[in-house]
Amino acid sequence: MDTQVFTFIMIILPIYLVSLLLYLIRAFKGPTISDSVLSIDAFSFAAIAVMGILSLFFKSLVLVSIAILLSVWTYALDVFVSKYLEKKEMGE
Amino acid sequence: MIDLILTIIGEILIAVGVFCSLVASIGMLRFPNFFVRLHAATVGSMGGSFLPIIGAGLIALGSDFPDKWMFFGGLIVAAIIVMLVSPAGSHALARATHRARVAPVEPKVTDHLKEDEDEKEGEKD
Amino acid sequence: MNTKTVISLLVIISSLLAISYAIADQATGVIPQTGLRNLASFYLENTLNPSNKSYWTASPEATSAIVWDYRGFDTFFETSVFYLAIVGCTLVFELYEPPKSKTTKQTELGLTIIVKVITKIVGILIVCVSASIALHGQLTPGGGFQGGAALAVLPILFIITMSRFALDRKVNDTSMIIIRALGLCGIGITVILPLFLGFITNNNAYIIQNQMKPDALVSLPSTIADKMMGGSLWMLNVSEYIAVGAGFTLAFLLLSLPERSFKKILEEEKYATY
Amino acid sequence: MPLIETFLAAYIMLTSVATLIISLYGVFYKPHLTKKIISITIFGDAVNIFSAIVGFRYIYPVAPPILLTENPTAQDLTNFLEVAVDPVPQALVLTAIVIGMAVVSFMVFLALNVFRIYHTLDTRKIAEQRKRSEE
Repeated sequence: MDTQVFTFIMIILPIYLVSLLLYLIRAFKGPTISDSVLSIDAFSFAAIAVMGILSLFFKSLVLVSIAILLSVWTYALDVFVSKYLEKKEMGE
Repeated sequence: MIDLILTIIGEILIAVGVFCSLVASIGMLRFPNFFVRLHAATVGSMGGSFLPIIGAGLIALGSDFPDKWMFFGGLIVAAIIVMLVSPAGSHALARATHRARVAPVEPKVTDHLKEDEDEKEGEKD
Repeated sequence: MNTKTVISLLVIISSLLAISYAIADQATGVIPQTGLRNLASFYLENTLNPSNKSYWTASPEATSAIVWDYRGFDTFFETSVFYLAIVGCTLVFELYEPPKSKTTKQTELGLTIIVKVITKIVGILIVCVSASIALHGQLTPGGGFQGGAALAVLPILFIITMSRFALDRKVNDTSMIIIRALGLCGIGITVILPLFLGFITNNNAYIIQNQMKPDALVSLPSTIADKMMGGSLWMLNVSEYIAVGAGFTLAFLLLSLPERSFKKILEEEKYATY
Repeated sequence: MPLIETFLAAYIMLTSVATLIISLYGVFYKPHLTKKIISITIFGDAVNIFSAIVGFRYIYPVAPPILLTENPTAQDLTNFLEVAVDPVPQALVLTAIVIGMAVVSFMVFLALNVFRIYHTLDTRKIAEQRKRSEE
């Protein structure tokens, strides 16, 4: 891979870090529980994108499989919290 | 030639994704309540995560990795899971928040979901 | 300040001092280290060494080789510990009659239909990804534990979106404990398999042996159709994948029991004993 | 060895030891049983990170302990030994994670039973209730 893509990734990553930081501020501030869960959601999807880009940077396949698992866990978090808010009982 | 085109398309997709992610995070911080922040979350998950992962897959396809097809396949699977999962998760969260009445439904004209629930509760009593 | 506070403060400070002294005295080796320890270089050198096959495991991944071959007994008993913990959980939550659902309507169980359909689609993907993680355990990072832990997302999602009562006919406590026991039996059979082979071919053999040793000339097939399978590693990985996935499913099924079934039992016990 | 790598190694060691001590504080001083269980999981994770750091090598081309060639020659093996990290702590961490998971799940089940009997998980309130029932 040529150096042009590397420099592009080096420019891209700090902007992603800034947006991750802003998501985290909302996650800590969030007045209700849904706000923090929503921002943690967006945070993990952005982290998945960062993992995909970093896997190009390091040329390793390990981060890709971790990204797939992280997206599924994020969905599990969503569903958990929404079930708790809706029924207060996990099995029903 | 085709490698160069794939790399450029991938870089454009990643640049669009970075813009969307930054805009979504600013919106997440500045919007007033939960139901308005859902819009920002959609921009962040679809524009800020789905597009750059596909762009990264295209860049991997256009480069000279030893196992670039595995890169491409893994990244496309990740993108498809993100595309399926993020709207369903937001939908479940929004519905649960509305039914638990934790966040105010602030800029509203009518609220059909609340009317339906009230009707159902009236039937039970 | 009472005695309990003093004792806990003493424990915390003494553990801090002990760890600091151990690191400063190089109990963990020279840190930051640049070389390899002798044991590590032995494992790395022998895990896939075609020129010297006396201690090899026929697996390119050294971690899987250590987990299931060089230190196989550790992992075997550790799997038993996990099994016993799950059995203890079921004994803690013993129920004489399974709880019934309040409503029989399918639409009132669980979450909305959008979430249900998406969960079914994602479930297929989860099974594929976790099976690939478990089956590639001898080639890439991964293995039975990791695949089983990835598969454990599936019961969480299904219990929560479809509700426990919609799945109850096929996926219940008894069937999960049977599948868990089947996985453990698979591990046990793979452990004893070299003894049978040695008995048939009239050779010396050890328990949990994988490839031939200098004094035990029994070896399981290292390649199947020109693919590295690592002898017994893939069988152990698949059994462990089934066992861990079923164990997690059982734990989540028990944790999602509704509270009202326990309230009744506890009230009955209160009036019976006191 | 460059200075920055020594600094990084010392930093990682110190933070993992600090996490250990803070989680011990949580186990001893937090009255709520859920927080005690969370502290125990943090304790286990800190120990696992610590032992994974012990096996790491601070050299530039560093690789996971996986051979990428199917029929390695002697030259391949010596190259592999120069870059690969120590696999022993990784294998021990792998088993430790599963045992910690079993212990934590059993503790969660016991805590749930405690909640069903006393309707609280705060140890101070549980002690009060026990004292009252004895009287």
